[in-house]
Amino acid sequence: MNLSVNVGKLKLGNPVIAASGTFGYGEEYSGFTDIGRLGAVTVKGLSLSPREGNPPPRIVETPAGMLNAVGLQNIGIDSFIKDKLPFLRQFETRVIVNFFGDSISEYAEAAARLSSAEGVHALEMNISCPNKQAGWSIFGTDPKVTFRVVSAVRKATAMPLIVKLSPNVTDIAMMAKAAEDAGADALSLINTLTAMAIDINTRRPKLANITGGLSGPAIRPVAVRMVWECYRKVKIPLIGMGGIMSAEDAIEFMLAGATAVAVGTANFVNPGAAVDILQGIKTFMSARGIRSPRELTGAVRC
Amino acid sequence: MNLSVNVGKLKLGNPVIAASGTFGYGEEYSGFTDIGRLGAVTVKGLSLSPREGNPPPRIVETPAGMLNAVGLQNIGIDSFIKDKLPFLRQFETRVIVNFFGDSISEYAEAAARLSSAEGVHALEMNISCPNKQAGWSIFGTDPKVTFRVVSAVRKATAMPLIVKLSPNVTDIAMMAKAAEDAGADALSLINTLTAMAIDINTRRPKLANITGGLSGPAIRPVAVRMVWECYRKVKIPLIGMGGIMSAEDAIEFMLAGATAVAVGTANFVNPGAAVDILQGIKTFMSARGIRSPRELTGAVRC
Amino acid sequence: MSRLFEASVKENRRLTEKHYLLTFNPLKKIRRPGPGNFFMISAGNGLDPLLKRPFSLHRRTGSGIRILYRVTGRGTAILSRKRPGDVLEIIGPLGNGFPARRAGENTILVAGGVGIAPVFALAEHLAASAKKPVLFYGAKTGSDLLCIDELKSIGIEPRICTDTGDTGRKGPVTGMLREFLGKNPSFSEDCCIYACGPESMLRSLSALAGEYGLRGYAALEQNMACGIGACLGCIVNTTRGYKRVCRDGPVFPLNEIIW
Amino acid sequence: MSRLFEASVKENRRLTEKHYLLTFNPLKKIRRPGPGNFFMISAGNGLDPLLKRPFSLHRRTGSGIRILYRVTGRGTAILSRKRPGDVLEIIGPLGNGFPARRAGENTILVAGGVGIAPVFALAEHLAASAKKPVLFYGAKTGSDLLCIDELKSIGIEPRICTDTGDTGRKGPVTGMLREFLGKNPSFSEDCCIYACGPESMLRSLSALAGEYGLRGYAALEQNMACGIGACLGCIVNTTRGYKRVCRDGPVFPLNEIIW
Ligand SMILES: Cc1cc2nc3c(=O)[nH]c(=O)nc-3n(C[C@H](O)[C@H](O)[C@H](O)COP(=O)(O)OP(=O)(O)OC[C@H]3O[C@@H](n4cnc5c(N)ncnc54)[C@H](O)[C@@H]3O)c2cc1C
Ligand SMILES: Cc1cc2nc3c(=O)[nH]c(=O)nc-3n(C[C@H](O)[C@H](O)[C@H](O)COP(=O)(O)OP(=O)(O)OC[C@H]3O[C@@H](n4cnc5c(N)ncnc54)[C@H](O)[C@@H]3O)c2cc1C
Ligand SMILES: Cc1cc2nc3c(=O)[nH]c(=O)nc-3n(C[C@H](O)[C@H](O)[C@H](O)COP(=O)(O)O)c2cc1C
Ligand SMILES: Cc1cc2nc3c(=O)[nH]c(=O)nc-3n(C[C@H](O)[C@H](O)[C@H](O)COP(=O)(O)O)c2cc1C
Ligand code: FES
Ligand code: FES
Repeated sequence: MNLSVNVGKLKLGNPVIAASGTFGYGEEYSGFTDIGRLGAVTVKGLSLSPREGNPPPRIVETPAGMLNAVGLQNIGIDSFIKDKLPFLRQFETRVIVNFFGDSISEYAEAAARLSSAEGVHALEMNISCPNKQAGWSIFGTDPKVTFRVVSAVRKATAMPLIVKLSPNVTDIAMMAKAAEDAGADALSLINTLTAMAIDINTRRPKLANITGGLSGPAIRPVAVRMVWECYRKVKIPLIGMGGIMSAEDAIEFMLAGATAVAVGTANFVNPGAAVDILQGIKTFMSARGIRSPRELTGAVRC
Repeated sequence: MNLSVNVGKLKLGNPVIAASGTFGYGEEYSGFTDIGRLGAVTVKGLSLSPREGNPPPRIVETPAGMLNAVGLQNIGIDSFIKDKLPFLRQFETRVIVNFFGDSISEYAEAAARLSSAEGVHALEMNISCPNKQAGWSIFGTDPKVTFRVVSAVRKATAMPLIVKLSPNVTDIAMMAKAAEDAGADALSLINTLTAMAIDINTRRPKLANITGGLSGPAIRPVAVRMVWECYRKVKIPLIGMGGIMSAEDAIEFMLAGATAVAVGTANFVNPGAAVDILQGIKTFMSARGIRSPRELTGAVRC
Repeated sequence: MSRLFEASVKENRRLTEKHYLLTFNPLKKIRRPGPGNFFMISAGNGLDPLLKRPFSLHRRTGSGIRILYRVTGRGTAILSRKRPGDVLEIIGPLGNGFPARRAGENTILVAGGVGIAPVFALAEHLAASAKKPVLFYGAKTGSDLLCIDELKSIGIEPRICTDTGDTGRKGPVTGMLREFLGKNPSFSEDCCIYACGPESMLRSLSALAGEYGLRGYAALEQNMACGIGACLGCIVNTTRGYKRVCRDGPVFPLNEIIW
Repeated sequence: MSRLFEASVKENRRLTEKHYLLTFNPLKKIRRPGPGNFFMISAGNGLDPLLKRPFSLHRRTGSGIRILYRVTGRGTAILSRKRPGDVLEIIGPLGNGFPARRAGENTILVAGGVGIAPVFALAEHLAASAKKPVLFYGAKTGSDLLCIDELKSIGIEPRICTDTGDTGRKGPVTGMLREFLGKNPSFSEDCCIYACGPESMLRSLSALAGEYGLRGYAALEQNMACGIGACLGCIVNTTRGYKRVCRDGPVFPLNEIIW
């Protein structure tokens, strides 16, 4: 059985990735799971300069899910390269760097800066974070703007470029097409759904930021649908995510059209979740004589 | 304590409504709960002629939610008026008729036909059902088309007109505004999120229709956010729904901006859910000296 | 008025690797369930699983109401972990149930797999009568056969077949029934079939009944949300159009079902 | 390597209307937890609740590891229904724990409400030493006071106050501490405070410590998802910027916390 998959130009030893923002900079999990076994680790979204993020409370549980409004807190690209990347270089695991900017030029500059760092294997552009500040959430909701920002980043880097889409749109496939047309090598979907919870006793939003992003199993059926819609619209490979808790869930995404899958919220419930899921995929494949994950991609029979 | 609320021109004895498609034509529940205690019953979506709906399987459970692809099966407006309405007329409960059409003229004709029926107190236009056939899902996702279809129905009826919005859009508040501008008296939100589930053993979609609508507690945080966004954008009253399982959930929607709430999927879990929720709201209000549900509407402190 | 009630688990006995027999006692007075009726039972006590699951009446005994179930997924797995004293939330009894047979008519009962659950209820109901039913019972292997002793204790000697042939005849239950009908032409002259089992079995049973011109009924299954006819989720296609398994059924005339 | 383990519930004893004492035995060898460490414990065994909940080490005894918890919501309500033999999924021990005190230093312990859970662990740890800690313990009413006998059995006589005054002094625990500091200037000269309790208590304790120039530490709480420093969900604002309660804490120097 050969587990390797190609996410565009990015070659992975296996299709299981840790999702951005749920796996820290990788080192946080090193005492808890075998990072080296994962196909890739996607680090917490980075920006040119460090960000403080939102005040607490930043997270709250909801039915079969959670809201987060971390607000893109990060240590900045330079510290990441200096302090965090060396740790990640010791593993076979590929390193995908999730990043964002406040303007098109910031996006391009961030991509350029990351491209020269040793040990970064792919870039994942977050144009979809719902914790909007500076009104930039438009990057992920208007296909014309998406095309422009992705084109600019494409010019700034020769690295495998993954564009991470927002699910908070009317037509996800149209957004996918815009990113593909602008030169993306692959797409990640989905990011979180914008959501809100209110404490009825205090009458205050449960998150200091008022709204946050919904992740976890609650959103899985929406995510699977979006992967399926995009698979039929674009040719570039898809990384599926949204509520994957088990190997079965991961396989569901592959059948819908995902070449690889990312595990997010499940890491919080079980720091070994991603490795367990990989193991479960292997078991599933060998029980059925499936020789490559590629046989599963898009294999849903409609 | 006075529980009555005004949803535009529609006066309700209390703010708890049974959601369309989850309460049949009312009579299905008559052996299970006291329909007469509800503020209103919204009946299953009707069209000019009867519809067969989608083949089975039509429903499947997902984490804290369910998908349905009933496909708007209904007995048609004429049978409804003849066979179902007389039963509903015996209660104090207001009757809201959910309806849809395949074209603007069908919408208008359906509204006109229903307006003359004795015992119908309000119309709820479904422009948002994701089980799209005949490509008409556009009615609920393009604000210009929404404006046109709502305007046409507005001209066809003098009844309280509620427009039920789809959550599968980039900007729900813009859709709300379009419906308000076209003359809607109130808005219902949200309908189900388009979603999909795949059986990994058969590799087939779990629903015959491939995709379906996600309802239940899983979607509540998205629904609350949308009610809150619309409340800040439009002046007409909102009926909040999406995953309400308890009085606490209902109050959360009211704090976000809902004048009344509708109970959907919860009815399946407990046929007495809507009445229990009404009772819980009363208990909550009296414990805190709240004299009218209106004190709760939009009272979230951001 | 409501048919929603709580019940306390009396016993939850494992019968085979996958099958359990659960006895519950309603904590309030409920309507009397009959053969072919079912209950919507909550396996969890929170949001996971969210919806109740349908289970047929298997037996009414002095110690409570019994269901017989097979663990197939999440809900039944959680149900299998219930212990005596645990409380279940239940809606029921629901559904039309098996119709009464005509006076003097012979009865053939056909059960496939866990379909024995409601068929047993009917067998017990009919066992006391003058014309004892003949029961055909098919399963995957001998170890999947359930309630054989109970059937005997109510005076019914099941005619058994299995896919593997390790117990009883090898082959489908309809094959055995076809042979029986061939050998007993007088029995089949005035005779009605009642069946429950997997779709493939019911489908060939329909064909067989058609061939021999026999009346018959099958208890069907379909994913359900409400169980009371409101959601339109549990549709089956019939000669009279789409019907709701939960409210118009679960028992339908064999010749009306469109497979 | 993983600090994820299963544990079997040994006892889950109700202490008051809202408080429970749960003893568990890890099913594999785990790291030794110390005072101020915590565990992320799954209350359900499915998706409801989804995330684990943090609970401090309360006591290590021969019969297992103990947590002392208050039922505040869904997760703790489900936890309170666990019975002996039930299996919990747990991550831990986690967090920095209370720092060791300096040689010869006096110790003041301050607990508010269920904050006694980790404070007791520290008290037990320090009780054997030459310089016994002085423990101030505030609660809403007398019936909310926990482990008074256990405290006495380790040789610690708690100084108690309640909001209602029905047991001990009436008023906030910081009031009692202020009086003590005033009366015992020599004690407070070389002294360190360790505290856990509601934010309002810790806030005034910070102010008091500042006033008297005392060093001190507080174990903080914040909603958590991962418990291991990855999600950045459990932030507290400090003089050194935002810090993660789960990984950089939960114990922070009082003078660094920005309230
Ligand atoms: C009227 C009726 C009577 C039944 N009586 C019995 C009985 O006596 N004994 C018995 O073992 N089984 C019976 N069943 C089947 C039983 O309801 C399903 O096996 C059970 O719902 C599976 O639940 P799960 O959570 O374990 O499975 P899931 O993990 O949800 O899914 C496993 C399979 O069960 C089916 N399923 C899921 N949800 C439902 C649902 N709400 N209703 C029906 N099927 C569903 C799915 O199609 C799927 O293939 C009956 C079904 C019906 C409709
Ligand atoms: C390091 C640490 C140690 C703790 N030690 C103890 C202890 O020893 N004994 C004790 O009784 N309590 C302790 N707590 C608090 C305990 O974790 C919460 O009371 C518990 O999570 C509430 O869960 P719930 O599901 O019952 O409540 P919910 O219904 O989820 O909510 C009730 C309240 O609990 C808070 N809460 C919800 N989820 C979390 C979460 N994941 N983490 C923290 N708070 C949350 C919410 O803000 C809410 O106000 C500790 C908290 C932390 C951070
Ligand atoms: C706490 C948290 C932080 C996240 N931070 C980021 C981020 O920085 N960049 C990003 O692109 N996605 C971020 N995400 C989104 C996840 O990568 C993932 O797309 C989403 O959570 C859905 O997957 P899941 O349901 O498996 O968690 C974050 C999610 C969570 C829960
Ligand atoms: C089985 C089912 C059928 C539905 N049918 C309709 C319908 O005919 N018309 C409509 O406007 N909404 C329909 N809905 C949507 C509900 O009215 C409601 O908006 C949605 O389910 C969210 O609420 P809930 O989470 O409380 O169920 C249906 C929902 C379900 C689950
Ligand atoms: S299960 Fe709802 S109509 Fe049958
Ligand atoms: S709980 Fe995730 S960083 Fe602290």
